Amino acid sequence: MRLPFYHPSAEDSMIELSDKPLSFSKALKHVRSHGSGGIDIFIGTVRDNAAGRKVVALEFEAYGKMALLELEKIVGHAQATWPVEKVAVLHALGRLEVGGVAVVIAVSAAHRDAAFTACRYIIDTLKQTVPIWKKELFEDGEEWVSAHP
Amino acid sequence: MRLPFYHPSAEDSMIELSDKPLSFSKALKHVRSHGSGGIDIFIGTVRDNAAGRKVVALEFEAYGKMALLELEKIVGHAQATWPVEKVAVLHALGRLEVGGVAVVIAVSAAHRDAAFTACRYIIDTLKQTVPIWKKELFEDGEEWVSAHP
Amino acid sequence: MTIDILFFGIARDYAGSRSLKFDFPQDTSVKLIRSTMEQKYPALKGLKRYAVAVNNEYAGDDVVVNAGDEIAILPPVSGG
Amino acid sequence: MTIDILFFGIARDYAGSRSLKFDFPQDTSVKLIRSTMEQKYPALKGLKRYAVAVNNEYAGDDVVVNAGDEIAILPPVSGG
Repeated sequence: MRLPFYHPSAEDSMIELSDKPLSFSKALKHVRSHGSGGIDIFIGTVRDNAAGRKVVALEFEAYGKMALLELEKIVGHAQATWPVEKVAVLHALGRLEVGGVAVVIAVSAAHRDAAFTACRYIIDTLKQTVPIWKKELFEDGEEWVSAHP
Repeated sequence: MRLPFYHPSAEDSMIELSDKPLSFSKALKHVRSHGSGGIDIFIGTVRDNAAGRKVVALEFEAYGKMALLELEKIVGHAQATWPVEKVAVLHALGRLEVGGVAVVIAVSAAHRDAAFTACRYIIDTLKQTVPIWKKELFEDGEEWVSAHP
Repeated sequence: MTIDILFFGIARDYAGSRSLKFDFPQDTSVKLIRSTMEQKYPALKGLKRYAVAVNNEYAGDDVVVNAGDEIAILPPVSGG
Repeated sequence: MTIDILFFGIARDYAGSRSLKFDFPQDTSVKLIRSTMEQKYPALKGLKRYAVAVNNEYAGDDVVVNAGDEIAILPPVSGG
């Protein structure tokens, strides 16, 4: 499969995995609508340390087809559970330096409660079920995150 | 007082009331840091309807000095309560058309839980205590929001 | 003493001005300011509620006002 | 029957390849795939856990695999 992977989307949701820098304004543009009063956006960025060790960069890889399917389930569940208008989920693949944007999740809704709740649900569930892996690159080594007990 | 009002800020927080379009990327830029792994951003936008009535535009006014002081209290409380890195609060004044951005609240933190919780606290409390008022302009009239029982 | 009172939102519509001067006795309380304003602008009593700020702080009824203080009448806020 | 197995994350490091072909009997279950993989790549047993996907769905031990199915070995995910 070639990057980026595009979700064959319902018009209310945009799901994308990409090895290009994530376009934050693209996500915002997607979710803005005249019916929405609140937008919540979560942005995951690369932190310069992990458990006290200095991080140089992260490397992300995905099982692309399945990752899109899992994201589709998550977004579909959010749309069925809370009164949200539009959802955008962008996830980066490949190497990201410290400060880089790994994930952008944007949710618009008529009222803010649904936007906050659905956005939080999506990032929490993404981290549990979507087949994406990250490797931390340290000055003196590297490590797949969460692999070992 | 002239617009925009700038908060005489601690470097970790940016608070601003402005009659110019809010710069969303300015808020994001302020809160990004190498120590943060998660950023939550709330964006309040002008909805095209209110209680079934078609909204044409909103007009915001503020008691500028006091609004900044109240926002400073809210942000200070958030910073003292949750482990957040940086906070930006931008609020628009004057007339906004449907789809316009009324408020941007951005919070960065090492971990996402603090970012979500603090962002939600700030918008919820802002709506309760900060002396800013909005008037809804309808096709056939206007109304100060929340004024009457 | 002369006290400047600021009016915001719908209260400004009621007062017809953003800022007006009023004459009050020494040791005037917020309570007296409220009742005086309600007498002058009875529509205030129709609001869901309204607050009084003294020098940029929300002030309870017992707060005493001094010459030079900045007083503001604040209808229910609706920012965000 | 020949089955393609995909390896991701640290499992790819263990297998030394993103995709390998294996020979399995008819009616092979996910359980048998797991034990075979653990025998070939004992490091899998040192993981916090790992999942098996069949045709892009998480699959429990009882799921039976058919020729042509796409199987994947998924270490603990860490996206976001």
